[in-house]
Amino acid sequence: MSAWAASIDERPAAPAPPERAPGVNDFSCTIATANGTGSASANALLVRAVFRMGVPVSGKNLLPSNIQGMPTWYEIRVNGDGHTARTGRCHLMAAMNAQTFPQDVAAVAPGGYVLYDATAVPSYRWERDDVGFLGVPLSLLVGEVSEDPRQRVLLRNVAYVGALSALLAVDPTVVAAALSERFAGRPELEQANQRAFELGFDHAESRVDCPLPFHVAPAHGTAGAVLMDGNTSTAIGCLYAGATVAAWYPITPSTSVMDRFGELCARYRRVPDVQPADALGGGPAGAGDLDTPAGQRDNYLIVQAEDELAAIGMVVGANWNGARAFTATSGPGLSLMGELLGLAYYAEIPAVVFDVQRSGPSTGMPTRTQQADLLEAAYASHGDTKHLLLFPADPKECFDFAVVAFDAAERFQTPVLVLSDFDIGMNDWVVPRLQWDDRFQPDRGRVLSRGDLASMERYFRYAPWDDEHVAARTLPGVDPKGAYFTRGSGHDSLGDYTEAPQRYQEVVDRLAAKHAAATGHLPEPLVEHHGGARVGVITLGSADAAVREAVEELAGRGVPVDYLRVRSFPFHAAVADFLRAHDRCIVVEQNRDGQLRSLLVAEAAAAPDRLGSVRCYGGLPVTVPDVVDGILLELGR
Amino acid sequence: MSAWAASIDERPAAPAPPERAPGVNDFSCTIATANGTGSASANALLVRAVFRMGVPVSGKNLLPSNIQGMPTWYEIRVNGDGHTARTGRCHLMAAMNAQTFPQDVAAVAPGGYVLYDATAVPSYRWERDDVGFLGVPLSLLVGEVSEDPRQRVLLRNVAYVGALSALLAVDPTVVAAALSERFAGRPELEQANQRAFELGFDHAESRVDCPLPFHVAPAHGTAGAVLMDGNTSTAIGCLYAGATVAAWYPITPSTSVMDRFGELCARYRRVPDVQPADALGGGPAGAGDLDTPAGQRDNYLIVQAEDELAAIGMVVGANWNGARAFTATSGPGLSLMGELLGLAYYAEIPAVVFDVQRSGPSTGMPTRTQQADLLEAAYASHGDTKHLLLFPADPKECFDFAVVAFDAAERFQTPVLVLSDFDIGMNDWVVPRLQWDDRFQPDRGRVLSRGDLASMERYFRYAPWDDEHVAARTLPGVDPKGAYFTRGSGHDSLGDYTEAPQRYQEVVDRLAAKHAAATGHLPEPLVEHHGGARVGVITLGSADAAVREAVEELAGRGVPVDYLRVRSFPFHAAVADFLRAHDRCIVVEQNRDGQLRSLLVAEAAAAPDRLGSVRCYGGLPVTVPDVVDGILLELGR
Amino acid sequence: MPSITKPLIPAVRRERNALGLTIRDYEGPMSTLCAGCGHDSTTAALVQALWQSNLEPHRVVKLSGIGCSSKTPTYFLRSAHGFNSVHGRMAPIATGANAANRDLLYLGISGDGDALSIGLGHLCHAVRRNVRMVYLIENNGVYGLTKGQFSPTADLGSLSHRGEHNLVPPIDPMLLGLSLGATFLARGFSGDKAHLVPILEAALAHRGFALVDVISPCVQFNNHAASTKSYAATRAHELHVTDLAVPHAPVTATIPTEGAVDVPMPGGGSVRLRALPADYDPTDRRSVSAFLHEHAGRGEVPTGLLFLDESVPDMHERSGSSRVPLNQLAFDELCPGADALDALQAAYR
Amino acid sequence: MPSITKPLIPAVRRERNALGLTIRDYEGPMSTLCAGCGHDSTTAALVQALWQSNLEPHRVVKLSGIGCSSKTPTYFLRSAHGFNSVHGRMAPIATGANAANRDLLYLGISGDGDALSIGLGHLCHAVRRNVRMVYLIENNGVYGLTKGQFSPTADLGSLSHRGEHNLVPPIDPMLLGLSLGATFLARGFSGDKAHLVPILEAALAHRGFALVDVISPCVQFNNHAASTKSYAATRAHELHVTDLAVPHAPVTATIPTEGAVDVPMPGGGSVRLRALPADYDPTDRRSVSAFLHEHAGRGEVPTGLLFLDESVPDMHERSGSSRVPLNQLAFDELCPGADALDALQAAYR
Ligand SMILES: Cc1ncc(C[n+]2csc(CCOP(=O)(O)OP(=O)(O)O)c2C)c(N)n1
Ligand SMILES: Cc1ncc(C[n+]2csc(CCOP(=O)(O)OP(=O)(O)O)c2C)c(N)n1
Ligand code: SF4
Ligand code: SF4
Ligand SMILES: [Mg+2]
Ligand SMILES: [Mg+2]
Repeated sequence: MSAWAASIDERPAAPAPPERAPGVNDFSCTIATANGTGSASANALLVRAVFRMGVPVSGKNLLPSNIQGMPTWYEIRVNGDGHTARTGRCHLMAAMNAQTFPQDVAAVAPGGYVLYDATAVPSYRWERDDVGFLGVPLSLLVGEVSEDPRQRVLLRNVAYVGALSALLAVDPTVVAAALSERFAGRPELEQANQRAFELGFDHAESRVDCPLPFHVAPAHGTAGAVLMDGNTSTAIGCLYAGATVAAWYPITPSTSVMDRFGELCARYRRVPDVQPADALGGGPAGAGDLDTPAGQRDNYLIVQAEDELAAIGMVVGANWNGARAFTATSGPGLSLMGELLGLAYYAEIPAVVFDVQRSGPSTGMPTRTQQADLLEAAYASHGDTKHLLLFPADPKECFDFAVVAFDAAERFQTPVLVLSDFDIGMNDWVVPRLQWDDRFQPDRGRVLSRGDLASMERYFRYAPWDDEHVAARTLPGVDPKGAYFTRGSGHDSLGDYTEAPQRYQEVVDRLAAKHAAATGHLPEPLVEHHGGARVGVITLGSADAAVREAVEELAGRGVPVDYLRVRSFPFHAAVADFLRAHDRCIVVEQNRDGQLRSLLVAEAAAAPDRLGSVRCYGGLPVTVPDVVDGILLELGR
Repeated sequence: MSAWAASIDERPAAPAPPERAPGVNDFSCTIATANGTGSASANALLVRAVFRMGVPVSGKNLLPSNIQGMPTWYEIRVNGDGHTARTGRCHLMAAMNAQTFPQDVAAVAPGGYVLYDATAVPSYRWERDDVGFLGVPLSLLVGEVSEDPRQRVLLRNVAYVGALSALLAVDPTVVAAALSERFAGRPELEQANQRAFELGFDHAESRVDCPLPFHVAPAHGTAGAVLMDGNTSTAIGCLYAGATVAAWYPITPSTSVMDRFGELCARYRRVPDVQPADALGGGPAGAGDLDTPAGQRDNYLIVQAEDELAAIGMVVGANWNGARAFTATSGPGLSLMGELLGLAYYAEIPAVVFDVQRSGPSTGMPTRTQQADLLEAAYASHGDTKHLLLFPADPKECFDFAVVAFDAAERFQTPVLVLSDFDIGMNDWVVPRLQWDDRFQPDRGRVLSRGDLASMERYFRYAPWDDEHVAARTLPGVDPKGAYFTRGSGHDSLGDYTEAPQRYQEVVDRLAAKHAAATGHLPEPLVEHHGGARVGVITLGSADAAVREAVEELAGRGVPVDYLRVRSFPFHAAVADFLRAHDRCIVVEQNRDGQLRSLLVAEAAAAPDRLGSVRCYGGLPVTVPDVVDGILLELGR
Repeated sequence: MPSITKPLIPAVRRERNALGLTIRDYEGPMSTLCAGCGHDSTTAALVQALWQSNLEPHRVVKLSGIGCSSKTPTYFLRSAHGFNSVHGRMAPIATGANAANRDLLYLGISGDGDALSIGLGHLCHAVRRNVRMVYLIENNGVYGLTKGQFSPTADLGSLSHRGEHNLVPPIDPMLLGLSLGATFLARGFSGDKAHLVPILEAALAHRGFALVDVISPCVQFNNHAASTKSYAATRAHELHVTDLAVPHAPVTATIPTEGAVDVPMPGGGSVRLRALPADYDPTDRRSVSAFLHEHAGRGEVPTGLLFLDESVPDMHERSGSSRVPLNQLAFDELCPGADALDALQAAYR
Repeated sequence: MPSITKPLIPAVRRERNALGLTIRDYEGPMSTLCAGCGHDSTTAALVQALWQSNLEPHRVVKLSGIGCSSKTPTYFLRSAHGFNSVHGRMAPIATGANAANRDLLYLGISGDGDALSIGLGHLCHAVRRNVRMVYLIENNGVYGLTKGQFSPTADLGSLSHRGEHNLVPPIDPMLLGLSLGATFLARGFSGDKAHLVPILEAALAHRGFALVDVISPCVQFNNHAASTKSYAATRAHELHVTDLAVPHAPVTATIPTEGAVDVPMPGGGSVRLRALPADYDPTDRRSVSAFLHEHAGRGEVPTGLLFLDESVPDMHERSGSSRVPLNQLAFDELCPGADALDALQAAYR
């Protein structure tokens, strides 16, 4: 049985929530294909068209960890109210993968429809009579458009987009415009794609009573919004935050952070060459220049490291030397970064790490989502080490928090880890347009200039400190007076080596105080009260969408609960307040061990016996019914 | 100021506990020397002599992380009642290091004495009149014994042992016997050492009114005991547990685990060569044999790995292949082992890791002690990963728990981390003689033989499982039927690759259940009730000695508290029971962040608001007054 | 997908080897790699070599790291234990496994990223230890599984499918191995089975660490463009679809006994493979080094058994460890017992 | 301890270099290494070379990992920033630091364990990237700081002070570097300052990755016993005290212009150092390789500037990064601004 089908069939029997009938701008559609057939861009095209019609929509990739030939699904949810979480329901299945056809059919909700390629699935026992079967000979249709077998594969995808558009009343002119943009400057390709779309559209329209009862109707729900994945917005955030050095080692699902960052830099950071004031005799750079057009220079440097140990080492080295530098990784990479994160913590060096979480433990399911690196990230490294964490819930926050991350890392001279996940990073989300204020100035923290140093009698690295417990740092090469020795070994507040207990303690105690002070500069939790509810629901990150919708649904079912989403660690006082203010709180998270719950009891003094737990960790983004059922179960209802 | 002096001078002012006057078999003596002067063996000689006189004694090394020339101290506590923790008091200072002389003098308690080398400290303003100064021209004295400058350095050490023996009434015949044993077969060396001892002894005895008021008197307090460090007993434990493969990378303070293991193996595991039944045509082994005497074979293999990633990799590979294999490391090394520990957890491979903790974060203070790797060890690796932990409190438990560790690792097919520390590992402790029962058979866990497989229709790796949630494993090369594919990627209970949520969950849920079941096979907590106390004190590992003594002292001061020492993780139900049974519990531990406390709230449902915390983390073993004061402070007294 | 058919790797043969086994007995389940992937061809050659070497399947241990290449141990020797570990750490795991049981044959499969990027230090030290095993690098110049980044064997200046140039010169694992005192170095090509199988047989028979570099093209993300221009020209017609992985015929060529052959690569460009000259002496370290340096300078890739030294003891032989595998010693041979413990503790009184 | 006096490393000189600085300006606080440690002599040579190279002290960045050798950056260039990082990761940290500011001189000090054991992979990849820096290996064949285990440069069969034999052949960092396309390879000896200083000057002047191997004996835990017998004979008279570290005179010798010199090592045995022949061509990779292989086979250690290629661009040159150091770009040069963000997001509608 397929992975995805399993997610539906094998879910433990729970009291089913009352199923809302699908309706206009309120339904889910799944596209089943095989990996490596180029369907991603076709699926994105469809989602984009719905989005442009003003209707909130989300698309979730349920990918295998494979390059070619394994089943893959794309779940589209259209919801006029802006709900984007998975519902666990499928009203229309585009069953494009013969290999999984039977279970794909089985997954459709009663009253739903199956669109299939009549050329590819000629003989099938139509076992279900509670769903409609709509066959379109897609492969045959596109045969006329191109001879090239590679292109035919792609055109078939566009043809199913055509058929789906007809069935779902997606405006063909919107799709046509998107295709034009996409193939701008390549008229032959554009023509072929437009034709394939039309063929699919027309065939469906001519044979089926279009649109289906549930479909898309133009609206105004996406004004001021964009459709973007979180890895892209993370990369934009790094660009805007002024990151100049990036070091990384490829790992799914974080790789596209660096892909996008590279593309953005090539576009926005490539400048005309100038001759510098050269200290060491900079000489004839460019002799071996392979990557940058003649006469141009890159205001950035991206290093593909040999492994994650090296990647974080480079990030630490670059930040130590005054550049904003970051890395992006996922669980296995994070596990390799522990020792150097501990060094950065103790030697007080900024570092920004984006951990795009996937399903663990170990290699786990690289293309599946989870929120299971929380404890690892919070306490990475041996000894008394703690890190600042940010928990974005969607691509918009990935952008915003990237900027926060660099500011906090430099202000507090410590690593900041941004915990995104596969769901946020690799799926397209409808989010408010990213905003930038041109008056923004980065918080580079306390870095002494030559002038600052000139006015000082002597400089010591770790003393004196300000009321946020931060001591000023200096950068190499600026002034002999600023020189100090950085070390991960025991040191006192002057920066000298020490093994004297009190001097050692003075520094580590300050580090603890500094961390506590940093809390105020991190995003505060989002809290929503529902008039006097005695129960609170707490979650984080990508679980937000499903939990919020669940909270609404619970209210509708007479179970009002308050809502809090933590957005950073260490926790703000508001988190403890919320915990205290409720008889019972239920933590919803996407891991097996209740890791957020553990952090809450250990670090926000939550009473364990008043803290319930709903954990969804099968690797697919949590569904609304999962949350509703889970909370009801915890409440004993 | 010296590190050690700082430990005394800079300790935050706290209400001083009533100082007991030193007395017979109840005093502390510190020997101040420089690193690299060979004083360790001299100090050990003195401690051993006291031990052989039947008096409980402990010696704590306060070492710098250096090879030669830096100040170093050795604190000896003699206590007829068997208390071995540091008291923070010094009654007799052997101030052998001119560099630290002033602060060493300053550290002596009023009424105490300073022994010094009158040759080396000829002119000193004797600032204190509340201590006695005893000068012995040690360097001059030993000048007659040897011409060799290296040997003179060592003989001076033996001479101060002589002087101390006279002052403290240590039986010279006991020392002489120890010297004979030590230099057996090297009569010249023995003679020189005996002579140096006599010279020191006689000089002191002839000039001072010996013994001092506090001194050693023969007793019967060490019958059935041994004087041993924890790294040695750990190595003996591994030998007795039947470990055959060890892989490691040198790191202080764990290195001597492997040094000792190697020595023990060379002694007990070197056997006459035999010709094996050779599957692949084993051929002429021994051609390049460099390390093993001709005609002999090693029933063990120790590999010095290129780093800790490799060390744990080798341990995992060897355990996977059915050998008992282990590594020893310290914090930085543990930080590098995370990813592979996660693999072993998820793929269900036994592994035993000894983490001899030192002061962190980062490189920290390599020759100082802490209990600060608890969180790292419990949750090492990304994703939902957890490990079985053992917390020995002394060398005896290091031996016992080493055996438990291999049994638990193999029975539950998972890593077991034994958390010792510098204090246990590198200091000599008086502990009950190690015991062995020749009927012991190791618990190799569920490993299927050819016969077992023959009786099965088909073998699957992760199903079925027993009532402890353990599935049987097979070893490579045994039978084609037993072949399976080990992976750290998503797998189902048959061992096949899967991304299906329910099948994935079935396995990780079983892992969680298996871990819970393992608790019953790990050492239960030690609990001591003091009739109806409402307050409990909880600690772990090497803090035991100081906390126990503090509990006694508190009882004496009218503050009865119950006592619990956790010895393993996950916690037994008895831990939660203890927490519930007391209005308030105070966790005493040697780290800054209260890591045991965090684990208790997260994993034993302890209510944070009823859980106090005393943390001592300056890097020196916790003292009794630290604990007493800390507990009283927490209790608001 | 009906349009993507993958060959069941080895051809059906009914012949039996000395153990009475057919080649089927050396196969595994169907590959999930891309149709045409060089790694599948390498697997096929390996199956053949194992069969011809008359090895008992269950006495072989298959190990790997992470990568497309590292997946291949799933696809052969159904009745051997396999261990697909973590990225870059196969060598230590194999070393540990070998330490525990010296009597099995350890066959490690790695990729150029797994072996030469994240795993480079471990590979070097396994070479030094002369751990008895075959370490096969399925070398495609890219990170296949993570979709086309440069690996440490990518040519300087080559273009990725994303349009980036490789800015660092390649590692030649053969030259590297030679500098570290390797005892067996050989290179083959996935697309020339007749040439590759004997190399693999020799590696399987080696009594130490056998490092085999197999040029094994990735048909999806090949970056071996010799000339930037030619590739750039191609790109204008690219379909720009990142998740399109079109089935491809495996890249094949016959390495001539004399001279060289240019093998065109899927992404553009080509690799020039050269056989060893008739008078080549694989036992003389110095001349081998000169030969490798010379050909590297010419942009050629010499193939064949490049270096061999059978005189060096392996890890177990060097340390004189038990001939009986350590994992088969009885507990009473290992535990000194209560009396010994008492005696031992005399020194601690 | 009065009995242990350590030399204040460099001799007092009042001469001034082109910057008007005396050699004192290049010194640091007193070493805490063992008296006689080769690393202190290396430090002294380094101070001299830095002074002679007329480098502004604060424009130098000192980096290291962990080990006795890695402690030495504390003991010179008081007014330069130093970074004593973690074991084996100096190369990545230096790479990142260099990425942030290409205008400073990066001087990395490592040990043979730090560089060739735990840090081996990173070293190899830094060589490939040609990161502009000096990477100095203070090579003593042991792990000094952890008290005498074998490092990857220990000779095969040598005996440790604990009586164990080294079972794995040594890595020659020069041969290794050459196989990876290093652009500067040189070897010196801590005990021959006149020979070492010019090598260090050349390394400081190199416009890429300069790998310098300095034979730098450990006077406490030297394992370089050439013959097991001779060492074993010594041991009978050993004092068997593990924490005795006796002050020792530094090991010195003059490497002759022609021929070789045998330098006796503290622990017994000796190292044979050889100067390069007059006609030695350090620019011809192939002949250099042959030369190194030949001498390695003879148990000799060639010293001098072994290989040089100044034509290879460094990491920044290769990637065309800003001539203005990246850490000095103003924020408005880096942030595209609100309008660009709007424009950019058109593609996400
Ligand atoms: C610690 C860690 N980092 C990164 C990855 C992601 N990753 C998986 S395979 C791979 C590279 C594979 O390249 P190669 O070894 O050449 O194998 P190929 O796929 O080309 O056969 C990477 C970087 C990982 N699995 N683990
Ligand atoms: C991760 C880690 N593992 C182990 C150590 C312990 N350690 C410190 S220095 C060292 C070896 C030093 O040897 P080398 O680099 O040759 O320097 P030397 O002391 O000989 O100059 C080791 C293993 C450590 N600090 N960190
Ligand atoms: S991506 Fe490349 S290496 Fe991976 S399976 Fe496909 S062709 Fe093979
Ligand atoms: S132990 Fe050896 S390397 Fe370390 S300081 Fe002493 S002599 Fe030098
Ligand atoms: Mg590859
Ligand atoms: Mg060394």
